[in-house]
Amino acid sequence: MLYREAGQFKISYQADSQIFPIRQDRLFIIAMLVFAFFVVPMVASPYVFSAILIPFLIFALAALGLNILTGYAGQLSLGSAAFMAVGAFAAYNFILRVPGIPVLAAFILGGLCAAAVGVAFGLPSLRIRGFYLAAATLATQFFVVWCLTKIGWFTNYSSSGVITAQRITILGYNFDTPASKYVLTLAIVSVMALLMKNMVRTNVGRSWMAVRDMDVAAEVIGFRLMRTKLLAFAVSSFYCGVAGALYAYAYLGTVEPEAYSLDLSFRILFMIIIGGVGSIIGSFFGAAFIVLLPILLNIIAHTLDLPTSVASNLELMVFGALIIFFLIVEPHGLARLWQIAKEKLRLWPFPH
Amino acid sequence: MQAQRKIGEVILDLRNISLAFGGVKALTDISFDVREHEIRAIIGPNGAGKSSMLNVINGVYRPQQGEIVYRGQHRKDMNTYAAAKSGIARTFQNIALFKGMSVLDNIMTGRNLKIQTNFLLQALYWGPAQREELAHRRKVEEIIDFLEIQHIRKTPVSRLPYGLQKRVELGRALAAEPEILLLDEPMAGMNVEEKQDMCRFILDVNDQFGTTIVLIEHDMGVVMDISDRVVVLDYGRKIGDGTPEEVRSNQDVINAYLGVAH
Amino acid sequence: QEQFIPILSYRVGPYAAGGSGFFGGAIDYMNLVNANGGINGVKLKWEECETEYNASRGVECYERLKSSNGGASLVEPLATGIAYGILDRVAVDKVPMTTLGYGRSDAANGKVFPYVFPLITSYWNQAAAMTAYLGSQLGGMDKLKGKKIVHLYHDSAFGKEPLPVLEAQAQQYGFELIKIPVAHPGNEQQSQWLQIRQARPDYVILWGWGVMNAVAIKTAQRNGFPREKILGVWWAGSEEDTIPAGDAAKGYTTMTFNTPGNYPVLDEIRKKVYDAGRGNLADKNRVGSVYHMRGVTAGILWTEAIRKAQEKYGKGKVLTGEQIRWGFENLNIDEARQKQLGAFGMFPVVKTSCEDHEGSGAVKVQQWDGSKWVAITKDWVVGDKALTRKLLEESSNKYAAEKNIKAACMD
Amino acid sequence: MELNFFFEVLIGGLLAGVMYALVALGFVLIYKASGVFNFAQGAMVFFAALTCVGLVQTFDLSLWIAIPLTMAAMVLLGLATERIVLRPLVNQHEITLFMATIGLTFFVEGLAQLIWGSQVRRLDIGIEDVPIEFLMERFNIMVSRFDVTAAVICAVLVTALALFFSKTKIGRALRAVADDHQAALAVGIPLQQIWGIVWAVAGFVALVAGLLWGARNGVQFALTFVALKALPVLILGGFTSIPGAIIGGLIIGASEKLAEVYIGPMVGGGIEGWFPYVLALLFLLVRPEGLFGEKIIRRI
Amino acid sequence: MSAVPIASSPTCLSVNNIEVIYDHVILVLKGVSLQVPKGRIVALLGANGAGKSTTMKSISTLLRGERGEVTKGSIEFMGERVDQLTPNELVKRGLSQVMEGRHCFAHLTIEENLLTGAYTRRISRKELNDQLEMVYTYFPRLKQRRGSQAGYTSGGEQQMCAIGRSLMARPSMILLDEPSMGLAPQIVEEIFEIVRDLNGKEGVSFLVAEQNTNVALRYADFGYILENGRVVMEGRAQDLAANEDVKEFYLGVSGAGRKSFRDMKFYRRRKRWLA
Ligand SMILES: Nc1ncnc2c1ncn2[C@@H]1O[C@H](COP(=O)(O)OP(=O)(O)OP(=O)(O)O)[C@@H](O)[C@H]1O
Ligand SMILES: Nc1ncnc2c1ncn2[C@@H]1O[C@H](COP(=O)(O)OP(=O)(O)OP(=O)(O)O)[C@@H](O)[C@H]1O
Ligand SMILES: [Mg+2]
Ligand SMILES: [Mg+2]
Repeated sequence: MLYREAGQFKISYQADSQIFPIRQDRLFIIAMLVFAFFVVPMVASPYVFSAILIPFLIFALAALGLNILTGYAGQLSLGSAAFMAVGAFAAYNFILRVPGIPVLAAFILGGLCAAAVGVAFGLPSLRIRGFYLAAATLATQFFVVWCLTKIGWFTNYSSSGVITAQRITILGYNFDTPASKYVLTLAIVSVMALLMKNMVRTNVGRSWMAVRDMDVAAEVIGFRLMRTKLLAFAVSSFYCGVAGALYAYAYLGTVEPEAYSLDLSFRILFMIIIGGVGSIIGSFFGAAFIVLLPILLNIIAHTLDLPTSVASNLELMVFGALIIFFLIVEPHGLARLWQIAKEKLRLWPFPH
Repeated sequence: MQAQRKIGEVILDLRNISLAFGGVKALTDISFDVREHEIRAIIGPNGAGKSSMLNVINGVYRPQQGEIVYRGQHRKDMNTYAAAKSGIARTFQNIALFKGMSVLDNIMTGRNLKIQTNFLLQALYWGPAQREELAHRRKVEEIIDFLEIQHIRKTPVSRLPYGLQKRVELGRALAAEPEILLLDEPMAGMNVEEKQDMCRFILDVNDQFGTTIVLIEHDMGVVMDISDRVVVLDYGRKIGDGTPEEVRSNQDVINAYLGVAH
Repeated sequence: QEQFIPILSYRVGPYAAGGSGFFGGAIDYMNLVNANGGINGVKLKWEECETEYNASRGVECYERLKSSNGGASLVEPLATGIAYGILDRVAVDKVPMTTLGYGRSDAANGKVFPYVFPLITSYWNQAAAMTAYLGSQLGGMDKLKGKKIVHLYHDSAFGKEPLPVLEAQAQQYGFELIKIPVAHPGNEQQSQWLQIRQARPDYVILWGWGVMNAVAIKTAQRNGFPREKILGVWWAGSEEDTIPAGDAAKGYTTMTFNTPGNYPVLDEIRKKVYDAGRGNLADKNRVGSVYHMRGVTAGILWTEAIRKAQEKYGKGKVLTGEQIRWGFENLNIDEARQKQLGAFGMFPVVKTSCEDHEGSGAVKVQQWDGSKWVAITKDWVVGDKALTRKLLEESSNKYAAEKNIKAACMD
Repeated sequence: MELNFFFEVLIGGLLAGVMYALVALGFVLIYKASGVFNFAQGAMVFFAALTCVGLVQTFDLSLWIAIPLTMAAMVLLGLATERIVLRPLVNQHEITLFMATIGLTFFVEGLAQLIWGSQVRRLDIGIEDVPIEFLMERFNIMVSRFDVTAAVICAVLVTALALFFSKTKIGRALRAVADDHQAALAVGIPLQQIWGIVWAVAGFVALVAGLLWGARNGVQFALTFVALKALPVLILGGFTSIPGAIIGGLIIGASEKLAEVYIGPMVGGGIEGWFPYVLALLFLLVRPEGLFGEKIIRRI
Repeated sequence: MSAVPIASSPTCLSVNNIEVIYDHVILVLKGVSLQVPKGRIVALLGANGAGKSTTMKSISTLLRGERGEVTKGSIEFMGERVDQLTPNELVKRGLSQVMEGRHCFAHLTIEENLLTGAYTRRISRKELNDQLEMVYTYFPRLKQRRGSQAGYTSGGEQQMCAIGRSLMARPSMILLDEPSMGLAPQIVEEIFEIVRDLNGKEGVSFLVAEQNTNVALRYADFGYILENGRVVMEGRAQDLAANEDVKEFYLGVSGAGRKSFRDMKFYRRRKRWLA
């Protein structure tokens, strides 16, 4: 009975409204953060930083963003990459055109631009629902990328349509090593995850979930559909926008608009579905799954020494099969699996 | 007991309401009023238009004809937001809880119109936002206590049995501290004992907070026992209106709905 | 003693056909080198990583492999997105990156991009060569005046890359340039070809990618546009582009930087690699196909760079990426060397320097005869290099300014 | 001349639209039957075409033998999907099912290339892709013979399917299943069989689409992308309507070509990627469930 | 508690000591056993959340779709184990369920809903129409609304539709989950009359989960009372109806006769058979 809440009584609502009401959870998350902020930077290799951890965190952030929209507010979207692109290109232009602007401010402004675009493309969601909306959000995806390729101003008239992220300097410190970029990304992602947790446990979050679960009833209770949905689009796009900026600045460095392709949108969608729709921790699980699994499969295929074309195709097949497998085991995603594991642990060693 | 309760003036008056869906006439020229603090029941056979009536009152449906007078304000129709804002809350016949949320969160949604802080403060969960959240939480806990559902506070509502879901839904409506509470078959699917509990809740709300209640129910025992006045619908028309005794002895009502008296 | 080369290949997904051909060719050549005893005794070793043509997977592959097996000698992703994703990293990690015939045209400026090598030819030089070829077809550059040329392009950074050159030349020579984009992936082009039919151009430059090429050729046929008047970029000039178009492709022309045909080096690969059961392609008949030959060319350039670097840093030694960079910057594969390699005329003479990481800029034009490609220009075609040089300087200096890089040669 | 050109564009667009509709049809069938948005439809088109060509080229079979063999493979694929993927996921949220079909997409794509390799192949089904001379000479309007044939095949297919699903009790059962898996089970509708049938039929449609598109563009991975062209058709026509797929296809095809030709040059062209989606979106604003889709019922 | 010997007639359905777990962790039924003799009406009573619907769903094997699992025990229908059958096979064998909460096919019209009920039967158009007419005579209201989409009909109409739909299958046994919910009183009576009618004329067996204990015990032959996932009482319907505790808690009558709902002064702590 390692994991047990018995004996932990809450004497105030404040205590009960904590983010992690159970002590073990709290300790666990603190340990995780300490580990991530202090231990990892000392032990991890540059490969781990720049090829695994940084993309993992950025994807997790984008997944958080999509989760706000799809998981919490129930609006299925296939356009997350487009919002990421807006964030990245806007941040690039802010830094380029506003001399002396702090990088973080540019990221935030980039996020805000993404939020504005999100609101514009969120308007149809007032009438359109479900897969119709999902397919319609593809309009965002294609339109935004098209605009970025078409309008030279966005890319500072670079002949190839490619932008090169400027250096990240905050208060005179240069974030140019993988480890420092990792710490920066981690800090941003942690703060934004915390903000999101706060949102979903207060009225905004409840309004989103209400609209998701039953919009007519939500309306009757006094939530305003338009406002709620658009706010969800805005906040979600903001998260995606910041993730997109990080994708350009902390991860790739040089990007073309096509980097924010439909493919990327889909990958982010996979993350939230595999991780758990409507779950914050699920976004992290999902991102880890989608980032790590192909690498793992690739390494396994290598050790098996298969002919390369066979190996590549097998990787793809196993990847697909594993997705299906996990969905069958737990349709609500890894987050639910995690929760069930905890519940089992709570009962362990006595079943029921 | 009845004598102690003060039944006030008419606060909601429905005049000549007609509502049709394509060819289906759900309501035809219906007028009735609701007085402050009373328990007003609507009864009638299945498909008579009872739920549609409630939907008209809180703006889910827009009647083609008629007028709604609420607290002196004349309107052609309501809209849901205005209705909620002006103190009309309701429960639904086919439970309309937010399935993915816990009981506590569901009831908290009922308080949304009372929340002042904006989402930025909430995201920071800082100062006023936190205080406000906790204040509402306290209020909601009172309701949870009142409805005796403490033990399922954190359970996702989709896992609850039907009867408890109905109770949670009542809690959500109560959380808004409404002036008028519209209840659509709150006791369907409950056994006698649970119905007794539910009646108790309704009566207490009515007594303690002075909430006006409009109630749809098929259990005549309940309707006759707790309501002050009853309106009877049949095929979208009003066929009776009055105190339970009057209605019970109305021949039209007996023919259309009650059949032999129980 | 092994020199390690990471292979960031893609063998699944939409570009798998090209990927397997190219990387197959490169690996075949490396196998051949090893079969012949390596580079002065240093054997080549490689490890493949599937990128799916996807930037973030490519970056991961690069990061994973760059320091394994004693460190990467060089890297070639054959994908624009991945090349951009590791552009900054290769400079930090000191791993030379080749981008054969794609990527940033301005990366030929070694002062700004010391670790990037767009070998043989960049998009800009190719575009310039195209106008040069079209001019020669008409009987002189002055004949271009008043002609109409359609630039039918994949609507992306890739398709827009040659525009500065083509636009400048349109002005210079007085031809009309009509730009018609095709949205990705380009599996439907009826409207574009109707536009072309209406414009009645003299030539169509097909700057296409993937399925877009075959569809363009087929749609040209059904709209009655002569294939001989279509001139494709080299990404539109492989068997993969013409075979699906069937008979419609007969007569279609494209640029190429390999002269189609057979070469001793290919025979050697067939004999020493395939007959020994170590061939990389499942289908031996693909040896000598366009992508395969391009892969072999890449293999030759890589090994020659290593060989060159060994001359400076010690024969028979395993070198670092930094040392090999020098090799790439001082390549000199002249005709004599090509003959020794059994690849005479297979690709143009390559001579690089710090200012010129491209090393050539010469291309040929090939035509599909219904079953195979044949070269239709005897000599290598070179366009207006002064123009491209000017553009290149401008663009790379802008990049240097944005990035705060001091342009300078390394040694 | 101008008018001629307009008609040329229009006809070209309409015919292209029919080709899109063919792919959209596969989506409709499965959505109708299970409420599942089958992302794998594109992969199935690819798989079918590749298998067919693979059989022809590798084993030197005639096309007429390869087609039934491929059909058998598609039926097997459909049945296996039902058994392995769908059955354990009965009554789950639509997003979960959607995701499962994405997993299926990867699997099928990998499988296809594992068996047949990644080479681009040519498929000749004996219909020439050249302008119809008669129209060319008389009106100077370019209409491809191939496209017209494809349109006829598509029309036959749509009619047959529409009849099949409206005249048999399976049609009604399908709609029931799509509404409520659990209740459909309770009344004794054999979900397994129904899904098996529908996936097999969708496989057949994928085969037809694969053959036609493959003959047009070559059999290659990019066939999976035609699904992207089918989506706007689908939302415009409505997810649940077979005739909707055709009408949607015609509208999308025609307007996309007209827009590219007449609006494109004004904004720099290449708008075919997003224009159909924006158009479909505008339609949706008026009719949120597409032109012929079933109205979403929201009642409390 | 002593088990009351239930019946001498052959059992139609027997549930033996089943245990049900939802979501791998939530144990809901803790060993439920019950028998439905052939041609009899058995009522399943119990408070909210007692596990009535779960029992029903385990019988009709619909649990799987809700991530529930029967982990112990067995279920036999007509002497054969049916736990592993698909619902479709069960319906074919004559066991049909009316699910709690209506579950009409929202986009189908009332008539189409009814017709899907006959999916498993191979009958002529004419027979089908007769069958349809029969349902319409039971529920005239449905005939009026036959052309409307079920999603737009009123709650009670949907309930009638759900019941009518399962009658279309002509089952030999019906599981009715809260048939009276949301129905007007005289319709409730009518439904139970229909039950009695089918039972009497065609020998259809019934297992009825019902909150309206009063009516249920009036029409049923036997009854089981479920609490917290366990059977706490079983016996003949009359015996149950006469039991003091049942009277008090399920029928709302005590020694002094029926009490008014208005006069309930306290939320009553019920006496439980099980702590
Ligand atoms: N949105 C709608 N569209 C079409 N018809 C509707 C709609 N809402 C209600 N109706 C019809 O109006 C009539 C009245 O429905 P309503 O739900 O008000 O009945 P009710 O009195 O609540 O019945 P019950 O007691 O069965 O709940 C019904 O015949 C119903 O089919
Ligand atoms: N899908 C589910 N997941 C988890 N728990 C469930 C689920 N369905 C039911 N339960 C739990 O199982 C228990 C029994 O529920 P069930 O629906 O069988 O009760 P019931 O007797 O039919 O009640 P009611 O009279 O309210 O319909 C309840 O405590 C409920 O919370
Ligand atoms: Mg009602
Ligand atoms: Mg129940």
